[in-house]
Amino acid sequence: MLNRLRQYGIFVVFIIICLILSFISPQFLTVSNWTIIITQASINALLAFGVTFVIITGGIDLSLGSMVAVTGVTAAMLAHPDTFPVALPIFAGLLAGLLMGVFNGFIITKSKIAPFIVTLGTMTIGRGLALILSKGRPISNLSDSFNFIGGGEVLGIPFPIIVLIIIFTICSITLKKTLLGRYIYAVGGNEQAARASGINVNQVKMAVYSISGLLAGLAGVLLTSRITTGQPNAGAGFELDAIAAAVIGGTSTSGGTGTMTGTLVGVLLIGVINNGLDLLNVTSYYQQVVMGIIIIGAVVLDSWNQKKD
Amino acid sequence: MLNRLRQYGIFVVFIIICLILSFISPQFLTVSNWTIIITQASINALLAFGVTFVIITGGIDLSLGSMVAVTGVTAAMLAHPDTFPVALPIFAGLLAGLLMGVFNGFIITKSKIAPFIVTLGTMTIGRGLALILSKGRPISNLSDSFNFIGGGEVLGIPFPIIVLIIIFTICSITLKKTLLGRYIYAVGGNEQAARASGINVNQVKMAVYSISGLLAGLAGVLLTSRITTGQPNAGAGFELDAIAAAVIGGTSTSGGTGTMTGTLVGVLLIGVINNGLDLLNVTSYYQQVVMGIIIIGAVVLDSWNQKKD
Amino acid sequence: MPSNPQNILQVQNLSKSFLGVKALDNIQFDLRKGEVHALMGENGAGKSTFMKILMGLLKPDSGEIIFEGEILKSNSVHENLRKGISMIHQEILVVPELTVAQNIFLGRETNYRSWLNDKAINQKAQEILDLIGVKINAQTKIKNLSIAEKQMVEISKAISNNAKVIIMDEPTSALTDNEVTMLLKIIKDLKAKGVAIIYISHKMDEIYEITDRITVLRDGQYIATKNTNELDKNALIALMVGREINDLFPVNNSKKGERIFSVENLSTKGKFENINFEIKAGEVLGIAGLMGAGRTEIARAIFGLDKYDSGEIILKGNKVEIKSPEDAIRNGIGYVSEDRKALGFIPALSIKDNISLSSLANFSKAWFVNSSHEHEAATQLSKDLKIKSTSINQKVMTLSGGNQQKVVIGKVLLTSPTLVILDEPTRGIDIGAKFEIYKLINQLTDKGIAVIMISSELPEILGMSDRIMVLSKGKQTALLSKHEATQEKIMQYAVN
Amino acid sequence: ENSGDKKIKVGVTLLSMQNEFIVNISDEMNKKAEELGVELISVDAEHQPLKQIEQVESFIAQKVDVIIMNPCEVEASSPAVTKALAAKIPIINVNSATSTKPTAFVGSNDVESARIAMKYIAEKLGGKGNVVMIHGFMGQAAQIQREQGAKEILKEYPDLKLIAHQTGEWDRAKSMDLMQNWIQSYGSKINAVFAQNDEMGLGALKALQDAGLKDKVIVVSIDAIADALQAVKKGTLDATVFQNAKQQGAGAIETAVKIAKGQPYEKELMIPFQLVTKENVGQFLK
Ligand SMILES: Nc1ncnc2c1ncn2[C@@H]1O[C@H](COP(=O)(O)OP(=O)(O)OP(=O)(O)O)[C@@H](O)[C@H]1O
Ligand SMILES: Nc1ncnc2c1ncn2[C@@H]1O[C@H](COP(=O)(O)OP(=O)(O)OP(=O)(O)O)[C@@H](O)[C@H]1O
Ligand SMILES: [Mg+2]
Ligand SMILES: [Mg+2]
Repeated sequence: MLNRLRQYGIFVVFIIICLILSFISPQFLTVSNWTIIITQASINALLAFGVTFVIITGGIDLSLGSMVAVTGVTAAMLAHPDTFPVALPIFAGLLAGLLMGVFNGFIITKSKIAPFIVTLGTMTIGRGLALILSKGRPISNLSDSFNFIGGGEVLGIPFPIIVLIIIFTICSITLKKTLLGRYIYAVGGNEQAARASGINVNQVKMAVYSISGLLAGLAGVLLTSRITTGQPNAGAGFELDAIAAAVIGGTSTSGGTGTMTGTLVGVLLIGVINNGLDLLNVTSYYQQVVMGIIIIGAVVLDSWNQKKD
Repeated sequence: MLNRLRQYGIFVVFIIICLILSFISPQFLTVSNWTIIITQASINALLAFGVTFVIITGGIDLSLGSMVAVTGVTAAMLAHPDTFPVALPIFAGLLAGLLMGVFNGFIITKSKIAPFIVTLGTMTIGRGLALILSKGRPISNLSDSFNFIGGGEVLGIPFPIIVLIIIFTICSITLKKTLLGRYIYAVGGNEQAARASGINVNQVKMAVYSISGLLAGLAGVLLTSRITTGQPNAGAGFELDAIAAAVIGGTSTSGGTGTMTGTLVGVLLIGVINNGLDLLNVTSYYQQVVMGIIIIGAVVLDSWNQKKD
Repeated sequence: MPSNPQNILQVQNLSKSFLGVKALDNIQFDLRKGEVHALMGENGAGKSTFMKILMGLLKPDSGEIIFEGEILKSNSVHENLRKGISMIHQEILVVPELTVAQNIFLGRETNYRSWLNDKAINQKAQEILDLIGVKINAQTKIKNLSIAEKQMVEISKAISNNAKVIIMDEPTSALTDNEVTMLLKIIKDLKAKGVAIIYISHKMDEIYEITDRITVLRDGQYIATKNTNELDKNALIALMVGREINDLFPVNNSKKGERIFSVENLSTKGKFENINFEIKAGEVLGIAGLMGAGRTEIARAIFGLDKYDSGEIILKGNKVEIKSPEDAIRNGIGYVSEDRKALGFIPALSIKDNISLSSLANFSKAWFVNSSHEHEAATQLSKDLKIKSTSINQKVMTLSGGNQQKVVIGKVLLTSPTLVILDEPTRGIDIGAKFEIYKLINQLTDKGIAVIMISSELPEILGMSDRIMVLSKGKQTALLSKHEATQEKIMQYAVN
Repeated sequence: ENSGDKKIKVGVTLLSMQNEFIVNISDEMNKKAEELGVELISVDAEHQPLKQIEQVESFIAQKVDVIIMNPCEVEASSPAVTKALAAKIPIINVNSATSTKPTAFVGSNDVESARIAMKYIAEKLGGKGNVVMIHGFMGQAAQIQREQGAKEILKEYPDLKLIAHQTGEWDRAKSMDLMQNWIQSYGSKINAVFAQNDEMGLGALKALQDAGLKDKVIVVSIDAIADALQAVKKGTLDATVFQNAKQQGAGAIETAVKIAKGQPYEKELMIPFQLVTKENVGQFLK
């Protein structure tokens, strides 16, 4: 048990931060506040889950934020009331994300170029595409059924939280229990060994970038629905938050290790800090400083924790 | 000769793009235009040179843009006319950059945390610091002698170009001819083996992050002087341009390979595309798409070029 | 050439070149059902390249591979594994973060349902390990294993595939005698079941013990295929090297000098306890023991790669604190690791850059490297060590395994050490080059350098050492002089 | 009725604390809040509408008395208004509007600012000439509205040609680079520059000065930040458009207090823009 806890060192750090916050701020440990924290974290979570797969294979995906914009705009364009059933904008958003992911995967596997530069290129292209599609203007006036996805509740639970739980479960099982999951670890751990074991390394890479794109598409749809507008400049910088969450949660940027639970903790940690700093009314400039220090500090604590055998 | 050219595949791509641009736009191949291209590229160049060292060791530095802001603001605060000699703001800017670089290096070597997450933390902290220092407002009304650095000319050559040439020469020699340079390649090529060969790996890492910080400081001073203001939100996203330039120029994100000449070509390639798209008055939405495609395309072409034996 | 129905595998006119250099030139080869076929040749002869092509890891420039009467067209690893070809790779290919069982079944998990079933895999893997007789828990992560244990995992993996053809590229180079014996027995069993095996090794006795036929390559050329029992050792060496080599161990007449190095009560919990020895200038101290006996751990501690708990290291009468390899090298200690890929060299750097890496400061004025001196020294050493390369600017990652080893030794030599620790120095080195390395050891001792040689090859230990320390489970069980030591005695102390 | 002894609590979410003009509004709010004894919780939405909505959600959870929002976007920030109103917490938009009507509005219409700026250019050039426009960050509300205002005026003057427009991302260095490149391709063909904020206007100005072209080109921008006022005073920047941060910030707090105390308040407090030129710059310089 103690060993397991240590393994999830960041989880301990997370608990400590929560305890501290609940002492300083009486609002922190309320159901309504946690509903907000988790709802707010849901979009970052989807992106972080996707990029966790990618990072475990030793890659990276910088195009997440742009994919959110493209897919959000795509969905919004088809979500005008009474034109199409709500399934269409959702489907279109997911498809757009998937296609961008496939594009990333295709270039990365065919050309052997570093994922960093490929997805940096897609990031720029995607931002341009979102602006072209929307003619540079937010797309609003979306149907109520579409807006329900991000704003609605089921049995009192906000829909984004439900999506979060479902996607977390799927991603977690994929990573732990399926062949794909095993191959993702193998490719990231030692690509040559994976190849020598007959694993189709390119297929695995295609899969992770496609998943990352698909989940970015879902995040884009959710975001658009939540702000009831398709924003061409939405999602800027989201990739860094998502990657930070994964790495804070123990996914190594050199590949081969990482878990979905860890990433979830990373996502919540970032969410809790954001929320806590706002609750405590820390001035925005200092918020950034504190945020940076806590991120570094949390990972440092975690690494010390792990070193003590 | 042919072999050497092939080795610098990206250089060939660069020449081709220049040729195309000079056919489409009569202004492209003029001395005045190239003076502008290089002057504009100089800040990205300084950052890219610094980050090339870092990337060769297998690391990354995401805090470049924030360091530009902090150092620029620091310099501006001390560059008011008639208060101090011009050496002071310059020195202070460089020192601020160096200190932030040392901080990065210290955390990375002491804690063994991925440079990605450490410098992401510093990026956030730095942005906050710049805002705190400047109280969120641009600092202007700088002395003429300070503004000369970015705006002045020596023998008709803009000062930033002179700085670029000097720093390029120093960095290039450091990488190719010095102990440190060799050790940088060794650490990035195989860290464990480098350690077992008696190299003080931590010292080498400290050195590269410090250099990166110092050069970011220089870039910050140059930028502040060029726009005659210390801007707390300057430099946002600069890190991505600098890393892109290094990678386009052949530095591998997994460490161990890269040259300063390659990075310089990468910097100029980005600069030429930016300039060309403006000259041709390509709409800004499409500019981003074209930029992304050219970046990916250039690296793809380069990798094909190299594969043909 | 019509394909022979007896042949499970046939290769015709296979060629492959790297950057214009021919690694394989028109190779012919055939493999019969149930035979053990040795592939012999010097370092860099092209053996591994050939095998990687057979396995589908490299694409040939030209030539045909016929497996069970059919031309292998797509030649992908996946296909070949499925068709029944498996391979033990020279450079151990494992995924460090996965467990032993997960590695053994990597790429073949579907045999155990579409959801992963680690329980079944663990059980099955443990059975295989037990069957082979390796004491490894199937559920430990690979990164916690020693290199020898990793090698055993690779062997288990190849064997458990129910393959019709198993390629073994230097499977014993990281093993001690015990495991080698185990492996040879396994090979005999496989052979009895009709499995065909291609066996690559630089260890002659193994070749003569188990192989039926021998094919020799030299400089990427096919030289000959002979029945093992019709080809004596000297003739084989002549085919491989193109000349004759008679003595295996050169005579060593080095003068022994003063005691220059000693270790007192060196201990690290769980690794080794109370190690005591001393060594004189010009002396060779051999360290023998079974896999996991702690030999490498002692070397790592002395060289500053690991911390030790207690004890003293005394160099030339002074107690020294060695906290890092940097300290060790400064104090005149050199170390050639058993795991050259992880600790030995920088793959993307050239031969020259690797050789000079540990002594670069000596080739530098202020901060600048004096490249002409460096070039000279590296060229000379590369010549002395007979490193096979196009130039000293060739990247070390493109060298054959044996030549990589020579580069690593070269790097240590250039630091002008007073004590050199060689951990499995001839691992993966061909017979000609082995002789060169032995001569080199003698040259070292002639210069008054002390040598600690850790080796799992008893003949080598016996042939080269002045004194022999035997370890068993981290404890020092014997310190024998050259005259008292015999193979049997060492084994007795080692299993103690 | 809110008791007088309990401090009024106001949640403020601002577009971006990296924008000098917004920082000015924020400062005025703090000043006024102190004066009136109001407790302010001030947060930065960093240009992200989603973040802004979340901040408002969190204000609702904290049960603040009034919310003041400086919206990131017309549409995308609207759900925040809906949510606040649904939770029966009054919400005031400051500086710019959302499509959903809030309890009260204090600010000005961005479209108008660009009209004023472009009109000035048109009149200076006698309705004839070549203009370049430097956009803010594409897709942001201010960029869209300022573009709209400028284009309305351009339509009125058919001989005024927009020969190039491009984004400078609100950034001085970026717009300086852009202007340098334009000078290469258009040279002395450019008669006027309209930059959607002062930062970019000053960048363009610097590029023109360096190229020795300033005398021939009119440069106009928006916001009247300190640097821009100085430049207008020196006569280098031809004009800027003043937006009254003081009135917007103080007005918002005053309205909030009135609402909280149940006093009558103005539903729409429009604060007019003013053109600043060399002639009248004195009254804007402190
Ligand atoms: N990727 C590569 N690029 C360039 N040259 C290579 C590459 N791989 C192998 N070579 C060259 O091909 C030749 C054959 O190498 P190979 O590894 O097949 O030798 P080997 O017979 O297995 O030697 P050893 O006994 O040392 O393992 C060598 O000269 C080597 O330098
Ligand atoms: N990285 C590691 N983590 C945990 N245990 C290890 C590690 N490396 C080695 N060991 C264990 O330490 C013990 C000593 O190993 P060591 O490598 O020193 O043995 P050795 O005598 O050199 O044998 P060989 O080199 O042939 O494996 C073994 O039980 C081994 O499994
Ligand atoms: Mg080999
Ligand atoms: Mg060993």
